[in-house]
Amino acid sequence: MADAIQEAQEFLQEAGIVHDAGELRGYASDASFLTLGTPSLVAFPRDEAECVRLVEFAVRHGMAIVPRATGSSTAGASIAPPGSILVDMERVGACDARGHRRGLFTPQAVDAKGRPVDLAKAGPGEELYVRAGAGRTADEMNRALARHRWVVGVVPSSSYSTFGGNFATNARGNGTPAYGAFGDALNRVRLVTSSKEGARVLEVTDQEEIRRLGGNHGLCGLVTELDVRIAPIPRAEDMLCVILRIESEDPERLGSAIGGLMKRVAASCRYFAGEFLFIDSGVVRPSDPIRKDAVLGVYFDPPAGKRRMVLLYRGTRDGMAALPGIAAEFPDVALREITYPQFQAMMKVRTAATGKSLQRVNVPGCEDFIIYDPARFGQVLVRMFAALEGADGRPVGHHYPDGIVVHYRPQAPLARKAIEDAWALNLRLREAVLREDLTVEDRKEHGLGLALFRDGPKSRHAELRALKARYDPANVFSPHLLDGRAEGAFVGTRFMF
Amino acid sequence: MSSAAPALAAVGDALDPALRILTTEGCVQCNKCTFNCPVHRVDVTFSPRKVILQAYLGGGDAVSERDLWACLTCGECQAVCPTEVPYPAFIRAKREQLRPVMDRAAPCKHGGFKEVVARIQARPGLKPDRRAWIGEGLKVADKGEVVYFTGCLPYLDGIFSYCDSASIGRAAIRLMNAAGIVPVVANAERCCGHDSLWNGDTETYRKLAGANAAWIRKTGAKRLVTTCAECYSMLKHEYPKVTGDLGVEVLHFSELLEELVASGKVKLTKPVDLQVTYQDPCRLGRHAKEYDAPRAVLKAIPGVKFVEMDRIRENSMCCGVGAYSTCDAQTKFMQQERLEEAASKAETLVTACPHCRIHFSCYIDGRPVDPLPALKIVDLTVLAAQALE
Amino acid sequence: MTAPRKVGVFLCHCGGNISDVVDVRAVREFAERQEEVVLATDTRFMCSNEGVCRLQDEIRKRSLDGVVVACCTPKMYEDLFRGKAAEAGMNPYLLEIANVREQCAYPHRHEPEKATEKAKGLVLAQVEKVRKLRPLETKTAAVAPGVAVIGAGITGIHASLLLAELGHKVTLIEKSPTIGGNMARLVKTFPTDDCAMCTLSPKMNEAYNHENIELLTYAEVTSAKRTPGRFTLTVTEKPRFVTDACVGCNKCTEKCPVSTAKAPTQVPSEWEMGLAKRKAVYLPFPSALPQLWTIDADHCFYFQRGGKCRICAMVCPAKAIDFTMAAKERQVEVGAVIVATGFQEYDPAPLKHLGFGRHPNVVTQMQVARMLDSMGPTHGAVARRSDGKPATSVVMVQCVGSRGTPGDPLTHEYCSRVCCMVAVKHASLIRKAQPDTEVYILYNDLRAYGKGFEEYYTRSMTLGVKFVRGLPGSVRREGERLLVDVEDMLTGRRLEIPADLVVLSAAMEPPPVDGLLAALHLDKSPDGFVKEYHAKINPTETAIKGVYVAGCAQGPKDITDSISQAGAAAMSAAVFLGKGEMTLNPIVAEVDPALCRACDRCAEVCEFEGVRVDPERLLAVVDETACEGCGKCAVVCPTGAITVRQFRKEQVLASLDAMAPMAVMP
Amino acid sequence: MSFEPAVAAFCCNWCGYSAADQAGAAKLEYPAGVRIVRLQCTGMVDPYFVLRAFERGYDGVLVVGCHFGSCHYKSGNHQAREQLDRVAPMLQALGIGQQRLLMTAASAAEGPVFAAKATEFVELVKRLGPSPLREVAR
Repeated sequence: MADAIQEAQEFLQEAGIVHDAGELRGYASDASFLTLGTPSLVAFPRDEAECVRLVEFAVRHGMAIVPRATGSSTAGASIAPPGSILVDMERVGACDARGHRRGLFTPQAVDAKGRPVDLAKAGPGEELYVRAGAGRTADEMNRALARHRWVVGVVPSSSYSTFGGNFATNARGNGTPAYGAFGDALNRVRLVTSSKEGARVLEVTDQEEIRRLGGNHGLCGLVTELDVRIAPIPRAEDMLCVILRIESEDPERLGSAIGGLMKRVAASCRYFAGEFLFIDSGVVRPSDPIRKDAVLGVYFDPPAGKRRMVLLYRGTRDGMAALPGIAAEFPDVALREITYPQFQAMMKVRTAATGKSLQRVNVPGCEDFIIYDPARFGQVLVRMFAALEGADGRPVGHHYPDGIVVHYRPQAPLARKAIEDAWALNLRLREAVLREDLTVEDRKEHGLGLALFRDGPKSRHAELRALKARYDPANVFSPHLLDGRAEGAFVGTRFMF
Repeated sequence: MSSAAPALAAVGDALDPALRILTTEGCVQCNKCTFNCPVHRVDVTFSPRKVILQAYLGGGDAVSERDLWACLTCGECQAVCPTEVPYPAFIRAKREQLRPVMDRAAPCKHGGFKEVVARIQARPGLKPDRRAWIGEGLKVADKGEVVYFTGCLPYLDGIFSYCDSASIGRAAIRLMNAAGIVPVVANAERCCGHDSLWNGDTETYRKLAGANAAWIRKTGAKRLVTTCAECYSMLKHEYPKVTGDLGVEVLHFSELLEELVASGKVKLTKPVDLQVTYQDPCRLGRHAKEYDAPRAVLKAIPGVKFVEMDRIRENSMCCGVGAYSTCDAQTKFMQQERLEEAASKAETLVTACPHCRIHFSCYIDGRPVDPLPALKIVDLTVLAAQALE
Repeated sequence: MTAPRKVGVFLCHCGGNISDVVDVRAVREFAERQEEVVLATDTRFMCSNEGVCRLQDEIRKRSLDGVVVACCTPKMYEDLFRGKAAEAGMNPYLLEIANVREQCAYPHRHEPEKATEKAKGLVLAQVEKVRKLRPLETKTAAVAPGVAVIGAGITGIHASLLLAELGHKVTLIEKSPTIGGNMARLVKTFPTDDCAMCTLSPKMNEAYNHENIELLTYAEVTSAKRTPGRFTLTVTEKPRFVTDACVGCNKCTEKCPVSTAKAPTQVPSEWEMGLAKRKAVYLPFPSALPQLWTIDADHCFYFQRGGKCRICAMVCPAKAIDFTMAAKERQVEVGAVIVATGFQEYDPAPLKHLGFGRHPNVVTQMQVARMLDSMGPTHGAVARRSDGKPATSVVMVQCVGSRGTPGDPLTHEYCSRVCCMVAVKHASLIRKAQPDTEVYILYNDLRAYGKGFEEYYTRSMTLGVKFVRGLPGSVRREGERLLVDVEDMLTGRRLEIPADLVVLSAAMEPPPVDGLLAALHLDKSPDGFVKEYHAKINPTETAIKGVYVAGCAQGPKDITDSISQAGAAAMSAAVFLGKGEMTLNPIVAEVDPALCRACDRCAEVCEFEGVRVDPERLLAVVDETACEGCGKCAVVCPTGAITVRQFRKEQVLASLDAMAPMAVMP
Repeated sequence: MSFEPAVAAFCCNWCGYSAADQAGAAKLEYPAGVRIVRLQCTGMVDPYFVLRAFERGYDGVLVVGCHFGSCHYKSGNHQAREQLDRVAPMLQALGIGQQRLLMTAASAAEGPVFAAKATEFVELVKRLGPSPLREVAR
């Protein structure tokens, strides 16, 4: 194996492909910190040509390739087992001739048929897409598009993760490429796959096939380019941000009220973002300036004994015209219009609310429950809070058009004991809330990673195996993921290959 | 291989001070830092995320020399980090910790030079003569309300022949004199210690800070103003940690000038017909959170047409060199990218830090990578002084 | 971190020279205590066979990878010791000398304690430096065979012949249609009065026929590329419009309508210094080489009048005329270049008071040289140009355009060296040929410095040449004649000398060869001539390794000096071409690609074209054949990417710190 | 005991260093405080060297090169001059004093000149007293 790596490195040297070798603990994990596998070789291809060369090499030498698109992924699918090459895709389609990642670039817009379009001349009505290199992030793309007053239609997951990564890991909650909005936003995917002899470059334009490929976790090849739907930037005066507050000592009541409201909203409103979080004294530091904010300040001193929850929506005024009316029908709910900066400030709190900044690391494992029937939200909350008794951090979530997603990710100090405890808490939580009648743990979403192959739905396994057979006949892309030995090998604080 | 990575427990038990800084804010490995890191753009193998994970798993010395010194400590990573991991502080601590055992392979040459100057000034008993550069016609005093902290200005021109840094100081004094302020320029002044601190030479830093604090208190002045973003962030935010309160209000010159203009004490009446854009210095912006004063000043200068670049304020891109720790082939490409951005907006790039000015000027003086539209690098203070009748 | 070094320290007593002053034992004990020093020992004479063997034994025995010899100045035995160390299998560049004799024992011999203390410092300094040194290897670069000589005057010809005789392939490049240069114009040469042509033409012929010499006449170097050990010159051969078929029958010239009595186009002959006309198709002078006629397209009616006239073509028996000929470019690859571009005569017209160009009877020495030629325009007669009457009074004026007041734009500050003797020569010749002709030489200082010159000068007085100390204030016309106004500084009398001919001893000045110099990256000295490497000790070398300069290209000279310098240049070139490879001095600049910003500052300060920025790789590249290792670049480099080996910052500072009065943590 | 200045003398290989050898060979005396650092050319003198020398407690820095116009590398000594002219004001500003830095020339033949200049400079430094940095170190 050592010489195999040696050989691979020499190949990269000759091919002039940037790479990093040796003790690379820095690539040993994804955002979970828990799955560990230190690669001995990381390659950074800069374009399709280099990807092709890599795949050809891999096929010829029967060497495994593990694609990593780099993003906020906790998918765990991007961990390279021994003897494989970790391929970091972030430069693909995102760097200049010298191979430098460039923040400044001119976006290339195309129409539905893939014909180039001049954004400066394009009208707001047109159906336009932007050619996004796999390594581009929505942030970068939006900065570039902003000059022409356009924006990426559906931002996949965190706006700072790469399109390629989001696609491969099926990112963006329910808006995933496989099942949700981001899928609709994709018109064309270009990827380098294997053939028996070497490499193939494929272009997939069929909507259904694109959805099938979404969330393939790098099993099918290296995604190099995507056509992503873009939309005109709405004028500020057309936009509306609101914050809704509700509080009660009884989580049941809290949940069902909110659930009910969400159901109505989903039915009669269109919005870009729907987010919720629970407010308690620990959610922001006493010193946090937001407490001084004239409007928002009041949300941070919950009355003793009561649980306070806030719900945030952002959308166009006409899309959310019905919202105030709906809110008015719920006695416990107080609605207030806020500015976009205030909305952003609250979103920051939402991030903090997951407890991420308290001397801890996150212990994921069951952070995404989907509640398809909002009416059940109440019961879910009851069970959750019961299980969470004494633990810190607090649930937060999204309101997607087709359901509620709840995140909870316990924090643990950097010590095995604590991490084990946090993990145990996770398992208790699953016990409590993962019931047919209540919730599904979103096993389709990104963030499941290796867990998928531990206890994900067998149906998905079959799907992926079939897909892989077609795209990767040489079986060079992350073969370990579907290799039986990986199953159930998730132990304690780390994943062992 | 996975066995190569120690159990997390082992790490947790053996947390060094630097790592503790890290863990106070939990890194979630989202990699946003990496995409915003200017160094990463030109050296894809450099990634704060990577370094952090390396440090977690590898413990104390798992930071390579390259990773340690290539960081600009510009704080772009921290600015975008969802959990506000103070990466620069981490690197600073690491440097302090590892400096003795590493022979720095690739310091910026001038870094070595500036270090000597700082170390020399850290010695007690020196009798510096820091006013020679001021020249005729400008009024400075030994006692007064306002202290002007000149920083490196008396030394920079000894090395950076391609930009007359002392002119910044002269402009500042001129503007203050115009407002009836005769600033204190003290011979007792020492280097602010910015580079020493950021390059991990805390011993020197503490000596310098102590010496400065001592004389500043003696002056009995109410306010202290500096034209240097680095001095500003040191005196305002770092000194109090080691010297306690200085007993003066620390201002960046742009803040003072904004005030003087607003109160009409200084009249900027002579039109300066220029299209300008503004570079937020890391130390003034991300480190000290002062974004508005310089812009206010620019807007106050008649004739100046002020255009923003795409990446500004907390997202502003670094000038390419931090604390003179590293300057190399890759630095050049970062600067090219930033200056292209500037040149696409204006003919003059204004900075509020003599060091940004030096690094950019050095780039332009030394054969740009790709043809660059004619672009002038001007210090805010100097520009403002041009608007004096 | 690298493995610890094994440093050996060898202290020399120098038979008491050192040990009588310095307490060698104390120094040895001090040295022993130093880090990484595995051995410190002393001997009576390090340079003795015994000492050297000791050195080698220890290197072998303890496999030392660093040696400090504390003895006399490195200028004395550094090479010896390094050589011996190499024999013993150590990298020679890991050996340094501590100069305890010249720098310590001698100057401080009355202060033994201090001397001993200082000696410790000196030793430690070198120990510290050695610990930081990196082994160097001596590389060699191939030197392309062959040498190009630019300019086929007497200098170029002589140099070419010497090199050709040594067996080197020589490409001799001449811009005019013939070789021979200025010397061919001189009728006789001082101080011997031999006929110039008689001494020159045999050399011309030899050069023309030599198997090792390729002659490119009517050709100019338009650009040059330099790679280690090789120059690639692009030479443009101008079209003669006459092929080699030419048999030299001269029919074309006879029939050529240009410059005939009633022809509208009259072309002054360069060869005759404008004293005669020439045709558009011509041979510069009878014994020109190659014997190839040339059509001067700028004046030929064929070219000037759209192909109307073809007379030469019609009359040519050999069908050698070819109007379609075009300029040819060719690449000449050589290992060395000799620049021998000679001089041109200064044009005195700007000096209004001398009337040159206004009065036809004011001429230059070169023109007189032509007059004195029996084959020349006046068939040997020194006569008035106005009416061809023989001159009965000739006044020569010295220092015309030479020795001007500093900063005067019209004249040169330097002395042209030859004019005094030229005037004396021509004056004597005139006196001999036309005894009735009065000849005056108006001079300021008369310089007869060369072998046989003074004698020549006194002889001219016996021939009746009149010397007047003083330079003329004005030259006026008075009827047929000219009046020369001059104050005789010796008698203080103001003279008005009537003259049929006023002869100006015009300065020698550099010819217009800026293009060539630029192509070869050669500098000019303030006087405008090619700058030599060192005016005193390397007068024939230039800053560019492999490029040499000789003859008047380097500065005004007479033929004797030109010949000697030609020899010197040929020798230097031969040595350089040597065995076909050159050993490169490893102590030159070196670039760390990781640090280089390609900012070009190193190239800007380099005097030797030793480093340039490769625009593709954006990297400064050192040409080890050219770099001299002076280290200017290292100082101006903003990142410290470029450094001189053995003089890297840390290496220099190691010794500086070691001798410092106190040690402070860096 | 009386103050014995320590002086760092950066000498170019071709003139300064050879001049020092000459001086030695001719048994000319100069103060033992003069410590010679051999460089290829004074063009190598980096402002950094000068400051470092003072930091390490030298009381003066002497740079000895070729006479202008006869630099072995054509213009190295001119560059040295420029560089030192820029450092001088810094030394002043730092409170070290620019008289403690002197650049001079001595050709390979001028041993006596070297000895004289060195002695003279040491005398000057002696009058100036120990470098403030050195005092501090004691």
